[in-house]
Amino acid sequence: MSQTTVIPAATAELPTPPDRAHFLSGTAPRWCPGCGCFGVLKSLTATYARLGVPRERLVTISGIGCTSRLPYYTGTYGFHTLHGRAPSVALGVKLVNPELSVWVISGDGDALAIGTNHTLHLLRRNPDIKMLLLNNQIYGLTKGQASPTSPLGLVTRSTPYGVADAPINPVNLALAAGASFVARVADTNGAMMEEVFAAAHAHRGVAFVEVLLNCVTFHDGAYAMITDKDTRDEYALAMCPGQPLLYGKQQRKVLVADNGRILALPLAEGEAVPDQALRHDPQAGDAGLAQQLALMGPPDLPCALGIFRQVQAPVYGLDPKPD
Amino acid sequence: MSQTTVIPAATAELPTPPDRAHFLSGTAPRWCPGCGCFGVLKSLTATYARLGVPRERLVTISGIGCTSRLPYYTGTYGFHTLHGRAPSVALGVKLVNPELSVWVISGDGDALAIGTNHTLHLLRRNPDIKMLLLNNQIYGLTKGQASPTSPLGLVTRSTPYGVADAPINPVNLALAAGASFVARVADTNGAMMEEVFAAAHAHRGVAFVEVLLNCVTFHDGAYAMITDKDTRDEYALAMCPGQPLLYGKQQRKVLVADNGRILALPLAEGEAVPDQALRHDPQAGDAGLAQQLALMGPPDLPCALGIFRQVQAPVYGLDPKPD
Amino acid sequence: MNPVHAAVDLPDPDLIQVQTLDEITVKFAGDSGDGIQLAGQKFALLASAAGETVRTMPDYPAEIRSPVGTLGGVSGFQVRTGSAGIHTPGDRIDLLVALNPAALRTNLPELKANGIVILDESAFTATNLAKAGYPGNPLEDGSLRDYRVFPVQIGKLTRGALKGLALSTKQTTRSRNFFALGLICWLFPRPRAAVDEWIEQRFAATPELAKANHRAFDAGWNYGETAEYFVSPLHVATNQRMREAGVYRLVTGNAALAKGLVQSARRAGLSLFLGGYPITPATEVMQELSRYRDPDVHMFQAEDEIAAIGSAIGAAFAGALGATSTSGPGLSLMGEFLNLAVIAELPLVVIDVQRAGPSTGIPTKSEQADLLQALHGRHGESPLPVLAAATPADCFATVVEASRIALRYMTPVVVLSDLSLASGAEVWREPALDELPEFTLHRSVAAADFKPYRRDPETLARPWAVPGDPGMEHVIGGLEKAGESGAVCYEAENHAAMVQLRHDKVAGIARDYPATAVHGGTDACLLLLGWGSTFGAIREATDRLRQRGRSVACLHLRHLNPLPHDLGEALRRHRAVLVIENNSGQLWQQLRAEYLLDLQRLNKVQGTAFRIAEIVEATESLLETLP
Amino acid sequence: MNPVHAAVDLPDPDLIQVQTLDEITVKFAGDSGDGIQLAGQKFALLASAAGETVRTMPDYPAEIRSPVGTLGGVSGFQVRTGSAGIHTPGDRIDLLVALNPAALRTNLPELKANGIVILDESAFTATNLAKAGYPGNPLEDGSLRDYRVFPVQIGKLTRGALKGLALSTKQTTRSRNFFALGLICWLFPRPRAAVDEWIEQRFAATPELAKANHRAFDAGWNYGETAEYFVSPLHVATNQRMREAGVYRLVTGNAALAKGLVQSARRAGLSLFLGGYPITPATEVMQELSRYRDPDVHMFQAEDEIAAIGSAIGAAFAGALGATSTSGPGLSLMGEFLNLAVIAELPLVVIDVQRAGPSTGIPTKSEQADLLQALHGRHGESPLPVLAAATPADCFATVVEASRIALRYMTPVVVLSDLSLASGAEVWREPALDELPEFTLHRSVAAADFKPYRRDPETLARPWAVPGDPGMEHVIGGLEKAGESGAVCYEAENHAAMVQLRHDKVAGIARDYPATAVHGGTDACLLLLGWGSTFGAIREATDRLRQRGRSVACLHLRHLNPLPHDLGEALRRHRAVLVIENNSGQLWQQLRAEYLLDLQRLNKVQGTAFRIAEIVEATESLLETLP
Ligand SMILES: Cc1ncc(C[n+]2csc(CCOP(=O)(O)OP(=O)(O)O)c2C)c(N)n1
Ligand SMILES: Cc1ncc(C[n+]2csc(CCOP(=O)(O)OP(=O)(O)O)c2C)c(N)n1
Ligand code: SF4
Ligand code: SF4
Ligand SMILES: [Mg+2]
Ligand SMILES: [Mg+2]
Repeated sequence: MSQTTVIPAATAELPTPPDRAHFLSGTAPRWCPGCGCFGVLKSLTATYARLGVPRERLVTISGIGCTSRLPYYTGTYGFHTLHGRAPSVALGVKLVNPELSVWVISGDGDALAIGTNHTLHLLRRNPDIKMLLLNNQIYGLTKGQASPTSPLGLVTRSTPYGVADAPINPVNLALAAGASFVARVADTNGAMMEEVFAAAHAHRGVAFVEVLLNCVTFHDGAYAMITDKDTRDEYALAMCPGQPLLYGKQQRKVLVADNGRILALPLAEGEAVPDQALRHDPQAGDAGLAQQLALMGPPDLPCALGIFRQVQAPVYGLDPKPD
Repeated sequence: MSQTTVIPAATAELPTPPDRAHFLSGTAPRWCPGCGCFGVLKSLTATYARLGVPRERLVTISGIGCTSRLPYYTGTYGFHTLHGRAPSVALGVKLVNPELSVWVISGDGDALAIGTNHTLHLLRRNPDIKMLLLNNQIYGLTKGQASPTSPLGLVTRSTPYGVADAPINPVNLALAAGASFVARVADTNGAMMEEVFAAAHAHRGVAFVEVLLNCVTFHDGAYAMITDKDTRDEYALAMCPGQPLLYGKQQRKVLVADNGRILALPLAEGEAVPDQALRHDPQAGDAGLAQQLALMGPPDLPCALGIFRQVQAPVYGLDPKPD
Repeated sequence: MNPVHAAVDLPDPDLIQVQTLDEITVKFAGDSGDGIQLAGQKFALLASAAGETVRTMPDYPAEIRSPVGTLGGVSGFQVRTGSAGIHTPGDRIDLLVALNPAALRTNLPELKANGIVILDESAFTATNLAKAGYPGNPLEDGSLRDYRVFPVQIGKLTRGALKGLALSTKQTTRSRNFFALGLICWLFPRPRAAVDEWIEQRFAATPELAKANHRAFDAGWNYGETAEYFVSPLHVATNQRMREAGVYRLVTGNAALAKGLVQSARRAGLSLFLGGYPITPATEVMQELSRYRDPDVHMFQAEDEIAAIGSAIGAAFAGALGATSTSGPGLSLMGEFLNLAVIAELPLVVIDVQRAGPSTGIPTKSEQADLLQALHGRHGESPLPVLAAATPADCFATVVEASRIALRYMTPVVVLSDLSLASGAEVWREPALDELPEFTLHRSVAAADFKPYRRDPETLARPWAVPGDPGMEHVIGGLEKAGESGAVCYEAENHAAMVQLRHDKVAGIARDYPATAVHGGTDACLLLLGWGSTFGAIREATDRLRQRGRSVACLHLRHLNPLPHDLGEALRRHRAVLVIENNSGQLWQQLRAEYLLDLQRLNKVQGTAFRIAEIVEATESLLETLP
Repeated sequence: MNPVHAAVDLPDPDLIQVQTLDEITVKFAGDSGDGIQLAGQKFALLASAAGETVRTMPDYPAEIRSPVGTLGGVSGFQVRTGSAGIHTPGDRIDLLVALNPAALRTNLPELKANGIVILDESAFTATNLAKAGYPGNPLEDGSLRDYRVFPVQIGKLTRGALKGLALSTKQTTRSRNFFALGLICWLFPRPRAAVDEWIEQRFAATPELAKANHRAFDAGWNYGETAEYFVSPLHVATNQRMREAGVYRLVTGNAALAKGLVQSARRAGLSLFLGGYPITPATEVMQELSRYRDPDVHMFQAEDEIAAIGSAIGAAFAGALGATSTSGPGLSLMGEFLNLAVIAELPLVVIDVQRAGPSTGIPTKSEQADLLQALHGRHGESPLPVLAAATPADCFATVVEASRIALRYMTPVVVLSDLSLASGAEVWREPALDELPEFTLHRSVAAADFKPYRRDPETLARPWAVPGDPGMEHVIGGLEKAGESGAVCYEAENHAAMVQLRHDKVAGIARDYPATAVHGGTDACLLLLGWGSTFGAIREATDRLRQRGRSVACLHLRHLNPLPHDLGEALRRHRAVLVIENNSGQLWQQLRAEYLLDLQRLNKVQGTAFRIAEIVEATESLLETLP
């Protein structure tokens, strides 16, 4: 343990059981009414309350953007750093004091435009840090320019004739970077957020969670097909480890692989799940299939939600150096 | 066409047929004797000579590193820019003059440490630019520190106790970034280099070619298993579009997929290639399988060489903007 | 024409029948959803169409969307209009239009004593008063007694006027802005045809909204005519100079920067390439350029500021006019690439729209504190020219001058603007292309014996041979180069010579400057010296002080590096020099080092521009202490 | 002890029997594969073991591996040793050991007139002469007549001595370095036991190589004794001060920087965290730290310089001493993050080992041209302390002082070193931990009423509560902060106050400095002023000039920002001040702005350090012009 770290024998009093309010700072959030960030703040602080980690050992670190304002609203230690650079700062924090639970909050511009380099190397190194990417497919704080996740053709303030370059798929990229825990959740599903955030915390190593986030002001409805009540059965697939990949009304569609390609197979009434159905395995030997699942999305295939990958790997800064 | 671009009606005299020397500057290369860069220079200039593009329309742009010295030795226009930043400069060049043939030369530190951000976004945008990543798994110019592609455990000047973080797989990452042409070649195979470089040029859109490069001084033999005469049959697999993925002595091993995982199947004497053998398809609907192939390598599986992916996509700066 | 205009008190409209005012400062204020910016802009455009000189300044809430009715959500738009001599958006407000209590509370401190407030009485509900933090109702508790307050039931009257239209409550409420605009346009008579026309165009697809806006505007106008409040309209004096032929527009600093880049490239016969990355308050420059469909105007939104400037350098290498626009944090990231442009000697315009620093600082406040960074923010000996724009429209001229220098001297140039220029606006006639200065290019034509670092003897510029030019293939880069050949060279004497050469080349730029012109005479006792957006306040302060008989002159620098050859001499002519800056004294420090003169300084680092009155006051005190 | 030593001519060994020299400058040179660095280092260590003062300077080829025998492949190692008064690695060479023609040709210009050359005659083959570009054989054409040349068949003699050992030709050839070392160690008698011991250790696993090196060394030594060339050994005077107890080592500037960081953190009771990214000539700092197995010494190789400093800032936030080391191009990338450390007020040491710029420049040449960048390379008003190291060993003391300031004032500090310090070395006794100054920390203990920006009244430092400390949870960041609470604050007056406060805090650091001490007396007519690696040359030049009766003194600055309170006064005491820098006058410019003094300057921007003689000469000329 580092000499600098003051972990007092008796930590500050924790209300028993700690409630979410204990992990809020009391500063009123300044997001637009209806912004998806409110839901994330709620689920994150609810998760904090469940972890059993005293408030002073939690560190919430962000870059710059609407989403990066989040640390101000938590009651933990926090650092609102520079645009794109939160992963670097977080790594410094964690390496000198491995007892801290370090959470990076980032936006799609923050993590995948200016900060791509740091995001990728954080994931590659596998420190025990949790990173949430709040992906609203737009630059919110600067008032609506295209981001690297904006879909082709989107008209924004910086692309009056539509976005001309293909978007990044954050989950696929995180998997390519070798991240040991990768998940995707939607801002509308508080229960799944809490569950996945808690699993991320429990995971020993880096955890990357993409949150599909709605920006009501500059890109409203970006994920409507995936989150709206009417369409989500068709376009959202919640993955369960060990289970076949089922979705659709009454889970009557299943994914199969065909010479490396993924296809959706409708099941006839009463038909059992066929043998060749793909089974979800977050611990597969390599991330190849997870990468294929990450690429799926409306209108042809459903968007996969949940944990794509969760494997054990040497943890940077914790496990002994190879010798 | 841009007003600035002076494409003379009659271009400078080309020797017919142009030979490689015409594409050399005459400056004597300063790499260590035996460095893999010599082979790349040879194949690249030989390719230049085959393209039918006059010398003045070729632009060779690099970052900083041993490998990035290459432009000084070509007879084309060249720009030895900053560490990690060649893709940005190249994009500016290409966007204002689409008639130029623009080649980026980069090292593993250059493209995948300090320059990861630019590399990824170049690949994502799909401009008609060709990028060679000369991957020697080490920082050569600064005399032997670990790079993001250095294997786990490697002892270098900056990792006296061995590299502690898992390496990046450049081909997998390029595929995750959505690159429309992705290939891998070895510095020892001049013929394959020329073939792949020419295919990269012919491809309309971005092309990313990883060159497995031997640094004799600081990381000699990094690819010995893949390139040595004795072992290469077992550890190198040359992919052919439409064909099953065969390798081994007399091509008697074949790759098959099993619930998303890739396995090697030895063929008995005289046994035909089974139906479930994976066939190489660089134009597959998604890059998932290509990503799995990219991850293969000794000692369990062979390292795949050749073109992983080649698909048509809107070309940034050439194809009309969406409207 | 009236050369000097002191700020005049607004006449009491109850007493005076018809009056021509030299100038007036009006502020529209309300919630950020109230359409305040639009009303303000339209008013400014109408004033300018009437031939007045106009300066405007918006006032956005810091958050994207604060709760409706709160202090955090107040949006404002200030318009100062009048005859010549208008150089700032106005120190204080003559007439405030407040659409809710929060707007009143936020802006009251800026209102002149005895100033006019027109407010929407229907919005002064208990809820809204509470949201604005008013303990009681200021309309009733006498706290507004120092002002002339005209409560109008704008909300109610608008609702009435719009009755029968198929509109949501939100749409009806939103139309209050045009009621207010109509009322103000009656008060300062404006040719309303332009408004009608604009409404038709804008709402062609939504006729119901068009009707709503027409009706609201009419209702406001008619209210002015009918109500007993105002005896008659007021006239504002017109700047006759503005009647020259040409298209006039209300232009913000950022729009003028974008325009300036496009026109410079066109004048030079080049493509323009701007690599950018969004950042407040510079984003509009790239956004403006993204609208061009001209294939010779490239706007590339990069993944970060490093790639933005890198792509611009690539474009310059390939023969375009390269440019990038950013603010302080972005400039801090560009140092390494700027240095490459210095040693590679490529023409590049780097625009820094300054905001309050250091670090993320206050992104929505203005400051002039990036000067030292622009001058010195690169490792090694790395000289480059630095220019600053003085007014929103001057952003155009400054960028043209920067482009001229970049191309003539083959060098990167930094242009400093700031947030107050970026979002402020003034009326401006765009010059025709052939009114711009001529551009010298160093494009090489002869291939024989080509040397990429052989210099033009006069400017010391190197030739600009670009990919595509046959017979001149060469490689450039960041390593030190041999004198003529440009080959990589590590020799001691060559390095010293190249360092000197790069210095001399930049120093030589000052030869092109016009003679330094002091406003108010070279015999004044005190010289007020400024650069950038302080121009208007310094100029008007000087004029006011001279009217009062003070021996004061002023001088404004566009070229901050190299400094004008005759500047030292100019400074020494005055008994004292006061350097006025929105920073802690950055130019002041440079001038001390350059001229060894014990200059005075006046600094304000509060995120806001100087008021004219602040400068007047500080100058008066200084004059008293002078021997 | 001899306080002042003029450079002495080497006695002709043919004539003199026994002689004690004040000092001697020896250079070993050969191909980069010849083991030159090793031979030179061993010689330096032996000299230092003998109690002499030692300064060394290596000379690497620019390319990683140039073809054998070419000029590009020459490697050199210069050792200057003697009694006190040795402050540089030597202007010129007294004795050159050249293992091939290229080494002779490259280094001959540096040899003193009448200097000694010992060369390997067996290497002067036609092929090698051609590779070195010699038209004929210099041993035969009389071109060496101004030197005393001793051709020795080193190659042949080594081969002979090693006969019978199981060695490759390459290994045999490589052993020539120990032959040369043996010969030189006989000439300047050294306790050779240390060499024997070292060989045993180093080659424990390869006894055949151990034997080879022993034999080669012996052969060289014996050759000296036997051959008729040298009548007797020469003795170099000893610096008795060095005999104090303690461990002495030959330390490079980079090693001293790394050591300084480790010891500072230990002294303060903190972890050390250095985030780095390889770059010449700073890489060794991070490499040194990577060797520590101490869990409280963290070296993190980041993906770039931005991440390097970012991680160090994170570490500082978490309670460690944060540090990063880089060179100019890296510093240019760190501006934005340095600014965050300024506003977040975190303790951070940023080391810039300068090289020749601008841009990539000349990575293997030295320069002092990053000073202005260190002072001003950030947007907004962003003051921070800047220190510079004067000698390789002083790098340790400077980093300790920087760490002390960083922790006491809660601020980032920039430390400037340069390539000549980084690779040069001197003999140095490492101080024990308790010999270091005491460190003040602002670690908060009391949680009650904790405010993250409530300041220590004396230093104005804010408290350092770190994650893990209960009851003091707070959020910091780059936005402007409210006075005490540190909450985000956009208020005008608060911003002005915070800008002033950050300025005052840094300005206050000067209170801690010792009084400015001029070497040579405050009554001298001319003061030579320098900073950084020019120390040795300025100091020795001053001593030489004073010996000649010139009225000269010198003053060397460690603290470049804030400047010492008494500096202005100190400067004004002298008739003239000459500011000497390896740049175009960066400190000179700062001092002009600060003190309004018309200072003289002497600049050299050639990638190499000043020679003592250059300063002596320039000073003499200046003295002549002084009234
Ligand atoms: C160096 C730098 N460049 C640019 C900016 C301006 N900026 C602030 S936030 C942002 C992008 C925000 O997008 P995202 O990360 O997606 O966050 P969101 O606001 O959408 O949550 C930008 C460009 C900055 N603060 N710093
Ligand atoms: C901003 C910056 N940081 C660091 C360096 C130092 N540097 C030069 S090349 C290099 C890495 C070289 O590695 P790689 O890109 O793999 O090229 P190689 O030499 O192996 O071909 C580094 C760190 C630099 N030139 N600029
Ligand atoms: S702009 Fe979008 S992301 Fe930002 S606060 Fe508003 S809704 Fe949320
Ligand atoms: S160090 Fe390695 S990469 Fe560099 S030139 Fe030598 S062999 Fe090639
Ligand atoms: Mg976003
Ligand atoms: Mg490499």
